[in-house]
Amino acid sequence: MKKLINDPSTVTQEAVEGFVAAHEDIVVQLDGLVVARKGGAVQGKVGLVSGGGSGHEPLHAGFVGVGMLDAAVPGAMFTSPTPDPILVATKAADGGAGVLHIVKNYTGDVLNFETAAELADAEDIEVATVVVNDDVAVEDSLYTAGRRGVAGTVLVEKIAGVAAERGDDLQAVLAVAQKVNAQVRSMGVALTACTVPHAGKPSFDLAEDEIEIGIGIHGEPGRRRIPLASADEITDLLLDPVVEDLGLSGGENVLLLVNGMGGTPASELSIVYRHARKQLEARGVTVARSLVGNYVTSLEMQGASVTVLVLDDELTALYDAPVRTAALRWEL
Amino acid sequence: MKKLINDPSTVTQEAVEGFVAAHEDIVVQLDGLVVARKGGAVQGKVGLVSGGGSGHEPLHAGFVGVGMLDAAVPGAMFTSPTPDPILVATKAADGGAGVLHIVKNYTGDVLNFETAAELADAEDIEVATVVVNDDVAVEDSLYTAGRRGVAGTVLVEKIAGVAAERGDDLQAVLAVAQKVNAQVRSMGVALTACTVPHAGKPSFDLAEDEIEIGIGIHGEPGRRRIPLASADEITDLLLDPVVEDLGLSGGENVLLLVNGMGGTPASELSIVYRHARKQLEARGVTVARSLVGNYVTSLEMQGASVTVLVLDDELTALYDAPVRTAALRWEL
Amino acid sequence: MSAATLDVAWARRFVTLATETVVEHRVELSELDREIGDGDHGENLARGFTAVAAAVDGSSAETVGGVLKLVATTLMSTVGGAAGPLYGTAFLRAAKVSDAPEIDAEGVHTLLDAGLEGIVARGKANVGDKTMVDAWTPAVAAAQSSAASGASPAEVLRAAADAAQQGAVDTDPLVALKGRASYLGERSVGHRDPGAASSALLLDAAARAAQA
Amino acid sequence: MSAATLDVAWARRFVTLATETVVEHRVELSELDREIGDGDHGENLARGFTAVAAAVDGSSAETVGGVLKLVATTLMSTVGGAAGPLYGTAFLRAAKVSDAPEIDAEGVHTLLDAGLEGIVARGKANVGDKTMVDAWTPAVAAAQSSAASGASPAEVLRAAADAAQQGAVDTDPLVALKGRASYLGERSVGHRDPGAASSALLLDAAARAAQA
Ligand SMILES: Nc1ncnc2c1ncn2[C@@H]1O[C@H](COP(=O)(O)OP(=O)(O)O)[C@@H](O)[C@H]1O
Ligand SMILES: Nc1ncnc2c1ncn2[C@@H]1O[C@H](COP(=O)(O)OP(=O)(O)O)[C@@H](O)[C@H]1O
Ligand SMILES: [Mg+2]
Ligand SMILES: [Mg+2]
Ligand SMILES: [Mg+2]
Ligand SMILES: [Mg+2]
Repeated sequence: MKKLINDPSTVTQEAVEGFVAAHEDIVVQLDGLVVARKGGAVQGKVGLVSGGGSGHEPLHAGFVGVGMLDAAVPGAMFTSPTPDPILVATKAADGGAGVLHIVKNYTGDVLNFETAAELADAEDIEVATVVVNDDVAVEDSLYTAGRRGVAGTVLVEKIAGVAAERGDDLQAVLAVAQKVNAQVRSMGVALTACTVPHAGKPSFDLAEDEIEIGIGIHGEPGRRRIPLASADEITDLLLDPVVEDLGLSGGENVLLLVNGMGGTPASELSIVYRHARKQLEARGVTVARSLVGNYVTSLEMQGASVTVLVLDDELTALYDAPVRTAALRWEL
Repeated sequence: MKKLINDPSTVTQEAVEGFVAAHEDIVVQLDGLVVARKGGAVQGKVGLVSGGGSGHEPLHAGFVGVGMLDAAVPGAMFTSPTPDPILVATKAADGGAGVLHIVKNYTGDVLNFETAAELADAEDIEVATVVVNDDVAVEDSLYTAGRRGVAGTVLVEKIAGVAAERGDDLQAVLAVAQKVNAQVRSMGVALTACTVPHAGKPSFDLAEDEIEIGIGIHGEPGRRRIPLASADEITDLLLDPVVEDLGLSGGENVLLLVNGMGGTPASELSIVYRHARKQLEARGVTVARSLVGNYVTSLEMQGASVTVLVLDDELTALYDAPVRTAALRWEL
Repeated sequence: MSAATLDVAWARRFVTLATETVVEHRVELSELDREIGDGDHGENLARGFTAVAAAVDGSSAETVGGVLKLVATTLMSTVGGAAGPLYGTAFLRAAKVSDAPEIDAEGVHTLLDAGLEGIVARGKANVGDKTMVDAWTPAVAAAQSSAASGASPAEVLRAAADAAQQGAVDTDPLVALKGRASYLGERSVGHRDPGAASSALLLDAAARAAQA
Repeated sequence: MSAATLDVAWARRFVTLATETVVEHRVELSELDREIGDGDHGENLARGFTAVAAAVDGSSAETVGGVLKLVATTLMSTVGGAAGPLYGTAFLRAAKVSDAPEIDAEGVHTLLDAGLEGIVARGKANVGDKTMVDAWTPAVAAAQSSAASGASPAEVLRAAADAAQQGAVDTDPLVALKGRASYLGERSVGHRDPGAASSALLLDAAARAAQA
């Protein structure tokens, strides 16, 4: 294992410290490694809190700032945070209008946020929760812990963030978040596994000519293993189930997000984007907005995911609205 | 070799196509894979052109847009572009006030840009050239092809870009670019090698417990090989020669750029940033601006570089001014 | 011959032995989790129980329940992941029914039963879903019949621990339906559930603590 | 016995053989470059000469210089890297002194000398800097004495090619002072310069083209 770290047990803490120092114009660090918007909660605004295991950077701390999250809670590497820091973040985000928890659908995240919401309730902070589950790789959600939350989470955070910013109340922000979650689907591929620092060895074993289709973002194995194929073939394997699950029939406007898993060269993401876009357009779908880059990663894993969000005028306007975070930033 | 590509011979072309499609609000594609600012040359503004081998994305195409480059010329993987597309880019960037070529100091880049400048001259376009050479890893520049251009290039492009934007003439823009180049120094480390698609195998061989200090961005071996060390120790090995070469004695304001080589988790870059910042502050140097991320990469190489730019009021103001490119974007 | 009741000293010995066994099996548990999950289960529990040992060491808890409550809250606030809230709730429920200086054989069964209920309340897993429930369920059943047959608390715990261990082994052929391993579907077959394995280790620590 | 002059047919045969040899040695040249550079030299030249072959095939050039000029401009616009402008300039200068239907033995020497001058003008390397100059310099010297001794053009080229090959071998112990390999300093010792190696291959192709 080769990593730019000092000690597996201090990775998360040092990474958060470094992140906050590098972005001191946008964020501050609170107890328990919580990263919160500089300047504190905005009075009267619904607060947005997300969190989860570390190792998916820039998710979530990279999305704290105007137009997105009020606070993020990084857990240990690939391990959901405990209720205490989630409560710290919830209090920090509370401007008196309640707080939305944006939770990726993993048993650990769901349970810990659930407990934190109970604790917040005991302190009279109203909490609503949206559980993001955009990963179509999980086929039989009846026979599993349900679909996982993956790259679509960024879009939920971006769009709900602006809804909160414009003054929507908690139920309205929740409704927007749920709408995004209902209309976004993703699927990913791993070419290589990643190595969690304290584990010291790859999270799974892949042969030199194998790839894992439907990979999770924690190095959980995916749908199936297939021989290495061309970028266009792989892109089809990711895009087709997404398109099918969304029931796209042509005429839709969509946002296409091609997300890198952390160790993928930017040029390869562009190649995946190119083909995904062509295929969508061939089906009569208009790619109205695009994002290509490392947004929801798995440490140094090589691979990518394809996410499609079906847009309408409201979602498009909310997506376009200004955002000022470490990892997503635009004004117009 | 595991890559999300279709064919080694089409990687650059498909990547540029995908990149341009994803950022169609900012850039257009011209003949010979040239990426130019949407809307064409700005009349009366000095045009900025940069380019070099592909594989360093987002450099350079990711920095085309308002406040930075007018056009970028991606060569084949790790191979500087030929004069023809550089001429195409130079013409596209020319708004009648001349064009600045920003060239990283590699024999191939220097020679091809030189030829292109002669061709441009023959078409009555005035060209000035700044050769960026910020890499302190090359010790005896008298006995080598000279110091290489690495991550500092981004800062030259950003700051000279704004100088051009505010209406400076060609000599003034050149002077600003040269000033940045004179005040910026970098040094990098590789934990793993990268694999150029058509080569099919790693650009160099590193044992499981070895790292390469002073690596170039083309997989050229660096200053020396040492056993894997802690992030703090490695950061010192990168930062110390930079600080020494700049002659920092305390009291300076600097911009600290921690650049990922493409395959490094964001958390590790934060850990490097954290220590570099601490060390600078311990020497009485103020880190007034920071950038942490993948800006000048070597495909999927794991590693990082540390860059320090000594700021003054002029450079700070130019750095802070709005920029709107695919990879660097802010308005305030 | 073993004592008719267990007291706070047992609870403290349990914490010591549990911490030891979890730290000792850290790599093994993470390896099980690496195969069908995300490879952090051993690390999560080692971090949690190290904190538990320190907390209990520094506390003046005088009842079994007092110790178990501290175990619960510490696990809840240090483990994270799925196992944190699940074990946290288990120990919290167990603490509630054992807030006494001494517990007898039937008390041991009640305690384990409350723990299992907590896990199920939180995680909603059924028997056979290939989770820690598959270790706890046979453990509670074994504790019940052992207690009913007049065994000592130590014997009840031993019966429970052995049944948990068998339950963990019996998860090998199952298809996971809950937790991270469920994403693997059929591919989870042939692997032991890490939470079931750690549950067996914890119950074995409890049994050994009672023998001392 | 070989002819007293070389004509455009020789130049065209040279292009064919040069393309063949470069493509054949593509991996080997890139491997040399991988050791002390960035591993693309073979790929660069293979791309360039493939384009050259197509360009020359489709052209109606009727002089040696005409063919060599097409080689020059095509290499310049397809190779990139350091080798593109260097070889491009070499062939451009060589073309300038060979714009005739036939060239004799002394003409061959003049042609090679012009090529070397082009490389030096562009790259400013000295002999011993471990670059292609170290293949071309002995090649030009050998061509000069061979031509002076009354050899045929084919013999002059053979002498030049053999000297270039020896020159390439002789770069092995050198410390690179120009180009990418110079960053390695002492670590470049023990490796052959890829540009010197490809220069030897090209001159060998020129010599073989003259023998046919
Ligand atoms: N819904 C559930 N009910 C009961 N136990 C569960 C459930 N989900 C997961 N588990 C248990 O948790 C264990 C995994 O714990 P751990 O690896 O610490 O958490 P995570 O899966 O979040 O990484 C599994 O082996 C399983 O025994
Ligand atoms: N300044 C120079 N003068 C002469 N030859 C040079 C010079 N710099 C580099 N070369 C030659 O170019 C070769 C490398 O070519 P190539 O690999 O195609 O370009 P790059 O180094 O840009 O990747 C070297 O082996 C050397 O022979
Ligand atoms: Mg986990
Ligand atoms: Mg090159
Ligand atoms: Mg786990
Ligand atoms: Mg090369």
